Amino acid sequence: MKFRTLARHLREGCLNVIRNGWMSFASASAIAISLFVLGVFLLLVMNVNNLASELENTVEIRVHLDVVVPEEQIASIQNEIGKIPGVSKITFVSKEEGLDLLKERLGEENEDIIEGYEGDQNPLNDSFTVKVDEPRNVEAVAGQIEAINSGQSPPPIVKVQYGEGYVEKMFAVTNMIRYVGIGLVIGLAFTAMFLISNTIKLTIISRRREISIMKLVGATNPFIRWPFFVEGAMLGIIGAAIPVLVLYFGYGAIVEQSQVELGLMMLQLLSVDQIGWKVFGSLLGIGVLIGIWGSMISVRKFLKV
Amino acid sequence: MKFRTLARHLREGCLNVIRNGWMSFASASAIAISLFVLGVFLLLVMNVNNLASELENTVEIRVHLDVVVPEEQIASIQNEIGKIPGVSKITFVSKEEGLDLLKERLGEENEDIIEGYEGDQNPLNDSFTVKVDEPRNVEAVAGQIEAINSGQSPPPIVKVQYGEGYVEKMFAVTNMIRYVGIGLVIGLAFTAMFLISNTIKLTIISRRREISIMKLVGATNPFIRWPFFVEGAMLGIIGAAIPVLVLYFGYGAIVEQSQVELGLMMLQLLSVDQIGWKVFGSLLGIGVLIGIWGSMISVRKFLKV
Amino acid sequence: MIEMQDVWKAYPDGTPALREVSIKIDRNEFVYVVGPSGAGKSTFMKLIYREEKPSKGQIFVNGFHLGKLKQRKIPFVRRNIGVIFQDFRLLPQLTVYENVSFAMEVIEAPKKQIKKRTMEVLDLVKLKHKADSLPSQLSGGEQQRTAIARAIVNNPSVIIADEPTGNLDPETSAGIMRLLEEINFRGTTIVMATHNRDIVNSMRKRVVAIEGGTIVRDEQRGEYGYEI
Amino acid sequence: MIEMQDVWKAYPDGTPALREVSIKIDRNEFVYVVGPSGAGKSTFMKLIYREEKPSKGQIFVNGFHLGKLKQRKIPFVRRNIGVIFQDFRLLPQLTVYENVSFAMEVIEAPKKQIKKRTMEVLDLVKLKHKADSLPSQLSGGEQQRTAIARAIVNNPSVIIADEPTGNLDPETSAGIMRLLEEINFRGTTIVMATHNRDIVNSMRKRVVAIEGGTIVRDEQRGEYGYEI
Ligand SMILES: Nc1ncnc2c1ncn2[C@@H]1O[C@H](COP(=O)(O)OP(=O)(O)OP(=O)(O)O)[C@@H](O)[C@H]1O
Ligand SMILES: Nc1ncnc2c1ncn2[C@@H]1O[C@H](COP(=O)(O)OP(=O)(O)OP(=O)(O)O)[C@@H](O)[C@H]1O
Ligand SMILES: [Mg+2]
Ligand SMILES: [Mg+2]
Repeated sequence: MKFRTLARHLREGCLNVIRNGWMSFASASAIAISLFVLGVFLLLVMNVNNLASELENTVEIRVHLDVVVPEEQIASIQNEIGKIPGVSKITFVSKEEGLDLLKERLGEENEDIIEGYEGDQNPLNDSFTVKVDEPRNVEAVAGQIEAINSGQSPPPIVKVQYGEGYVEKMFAVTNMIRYVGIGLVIGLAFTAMFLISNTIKLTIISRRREISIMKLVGATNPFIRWPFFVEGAMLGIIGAAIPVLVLYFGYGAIVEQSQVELGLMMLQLLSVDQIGWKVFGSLLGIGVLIGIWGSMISVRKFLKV
Repeated sequence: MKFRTLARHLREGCLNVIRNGWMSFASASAIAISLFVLGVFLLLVMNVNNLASELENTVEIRVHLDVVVPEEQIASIQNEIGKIPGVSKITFVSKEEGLDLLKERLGEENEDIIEGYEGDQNPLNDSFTVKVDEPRNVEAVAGQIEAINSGQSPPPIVKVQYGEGYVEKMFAVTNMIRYVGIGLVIGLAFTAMFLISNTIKLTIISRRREISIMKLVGATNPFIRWPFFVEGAMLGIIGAAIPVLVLYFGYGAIVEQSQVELGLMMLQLLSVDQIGWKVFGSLLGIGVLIGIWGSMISVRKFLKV
Repeated sequence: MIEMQDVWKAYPDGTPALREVSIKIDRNEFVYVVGPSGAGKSTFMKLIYREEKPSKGQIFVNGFHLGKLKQRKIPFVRRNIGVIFQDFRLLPQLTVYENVSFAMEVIEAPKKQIKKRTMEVLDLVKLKHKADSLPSQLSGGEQQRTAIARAIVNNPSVIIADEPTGNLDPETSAGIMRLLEEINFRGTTIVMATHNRDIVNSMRKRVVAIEGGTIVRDEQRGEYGYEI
Repeated sequence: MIEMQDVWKAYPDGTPALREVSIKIDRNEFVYVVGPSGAGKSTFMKLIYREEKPSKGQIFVNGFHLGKLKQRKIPFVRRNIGVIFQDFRLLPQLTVYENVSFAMEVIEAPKKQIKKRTMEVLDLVKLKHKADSLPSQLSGGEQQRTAIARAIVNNPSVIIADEPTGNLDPETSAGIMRLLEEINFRGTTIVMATHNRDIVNSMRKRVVAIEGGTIVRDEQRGEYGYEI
């Protein structure tokens, strides 16, 4: 293709966007509104998934030591636990600290129950709080920690707890949230693609006659296709830029606005930086690709003249 | 309008659906897919709202009585609380039952702390657990319960607790869930309406010339409008029936399938009966109305010839 | 029957199409409108059935003052005017039969009568065998004859024919002209734009010549008049 | 140059349009195709530029065997054929200038040449002043002349003209005929369907008469031949 022909196609493609004013508007706004909805859900699902992950990260293993375990052994056990793959953090909780935590859990209302347990009267044992890299591995890690007991007598570790039952239930819920979220986004993406290409098809079907005239005048298929290609890309860019800008600034504003309110609930939205250009870039990309793809498949139908 | 003309319009409207084969398909499928997405979210949001309500219903007021309160007075206090408007259920929790509950809350791990508190050693007081009709009224009801003390000495009620702080936080979360849910559904409904009417407009704009020819042959506006009206309604019915059927049977299947799995998590989806024909009926209604409305506004544009 | 008083027409893009046109066409007249391409013949005729509005001046048709007519009343004026459009304007999704019967459905004629009259008219233009074809399946001349059939089916009091024989061979043209003459004879006013010298010169009628948007000649029993 | 060997054509709906057509048209010939409405003239011409495929038989154009031609090659055959369509087929969104220059852009002509040649051709059909109008803003005859301009702009080796003067007054028609004659004189083959007796009889050329889908007459320097 000669350069001047390419230039012509670019010019014609852009001109066609203007010439088909109403139709272009319909296509671009279908792209814009579909991608906007998709974007909103993408942000929503990402935030919900993030919350789910934060929830999962609260999972920890409590390792209760026997009262009789001497301090040196405590250090060696801590060392051994630290060597288990997947363990990310170990915190030693002395029995005094344990009592304080218990007090907190009981609340004002019942805290007089444990009155008089301070100092030597403390019935609790020392313990470790172990965090794992990957919450899903918590069971395996707990098993390995228990294995430290083997061959030692008396066994220094009295009990290894990680909220059995509760943890599985939580994972089931967070998994469900994730699957539903991903399912919704994928479903919406396909819906958006269908609706957009449907709209583009409709605008092009009304130009079927035009295409056949071009062919009868001696235009080759690529010659006819190129301006449609450019037109589709233009519509995609216009249609995708609007929701991307609205979401970028709108989401930024929401994050800022809700910081105080949500902060009270210990929640936090993902920042615009965390969402990053991945999301906005892919929306833009999807828009342009569907624009081009929609035009191309629709035009192809009418090229067989 | 003569009856035979009405019959003609009905026939023409239906025939037009067939005559415009491809265009009708595009419109009907835009309606179908938009309403399907809307329906999925409607069901999702209704279920989430239901969960939120169930969560709210866990809110209760604990009324701790002084140890010295005699049994007759306990009954009269219970009576008085029962008279407070908004109270739906009062349960008396004796100090023995209170101890059992506390044991449960502490868990195996720490339950030895309260060993030896059984019987006369029980440091807890008797209490009432009060449920309210409307969880949001919990603060007001709690206030009224406290007011029972006034004028009595010693005051028989030691403390009225309803999870201050926690309850407000929970309401903030459930409210947010509700608002986000309703916002999404309303937003989606508008999006669906826009996309559908956009598509219908496109199919009708390509018939602009036809409409102008009809006018030039002496057709009145109602004469032209009627078949479009019928056509729009037909497309709406076809387009809405599909997602309604899919959702009806699909959701029913999901409810059944997930009963066991979700039951383990103490969750439950709303049954098809609970969702009821409100949802499916309104989807069908929306479809038909948008079909008609989309046709009408698009046709009107071209009637000024 | 048809009267224009100092009518001017400029299209929205500024093109002047008609100027200072005043004419009176009586009931039952047969008028040829002739003139070079782009002279304003079609515009002149579009003003009569109100496809276009004049920029200035008054137009009366069948006693209606078009300028003062409510939008809602326009269809009823048009129902008394049968138009053969230069570009046919057939409804592309309807068959030949449906295109013609459509004009009768519009006036809510009884079904039986529609069927009878439509077939009758299709027979007149020799298109009975194409009744179930779509316009896209017709030859140029067949499309034109469908347009003619539609224009005459309701027995309108005025027929506006814009180049009704442009795509017809002389023999078929002669048949159509005989048909129009007969319709005229039975009381219908006919205004017909044409480039066909033979027709004008052999069937002498009133001739109105338009050039550059204005009437330059108006004679009874005139002839085509432009020599090559 | 153009050759048909026992060509038959039936449309998908079963309408028989051509049967047993065999003809040879040499380089630089000028052929009138005449016949009644619906005889098959347009179909005959559509076969040449391959808008329609024959149901049976061989067609050769400019040395290409159309039946054996790959889909991809068709545009290149069409580029040597200028077609004036009976229904004009102008691109509705392009101006008169753009409609004509489009045919040159298709063959990737240099920009400057496009501009020069397009204006030249618009001048030949007397439409320079309408260069920036859209087809919907033109009179019937102006649309037809735009179609003529587009057909000749690339100096094709064959011109297929389907009723090119149907919407033109005799004077403009004569101008167009002089133009076509000159183009023919410079070496272009012309195949023209027409109903215009005057033109055929005054500019004597080869006449092919089609009736009921078959060639019933083929004479050099013939005349229109149908008497009213
Ligand atoms: N819709 C329009 N917008 C702008 N200009 C127009 C429009 N329609 C017609 N014209 C212009 O008005 C003038 C008269 O057009 P009109 O169609 O009345 O001519 P005509 O006498 O019917 O010609 P023909 O014999 O070629 O059909 C022409 O110059 C034409 O270009
Ligand atoms: N696409 C089509 N589908 C079916 N039948 C068709 C189609 N096109 C044309 N015909 C039929 O084929 C026959 C020949 O048509 P054609 O257009 O070749 O006639 P023509 O000689 O050009 O007539 P005219 O002078 O009226 O233009 C006609 O009977 C017509 O109805
Ligand atoms: Mg005209
Ligand atoms: Mg033809």
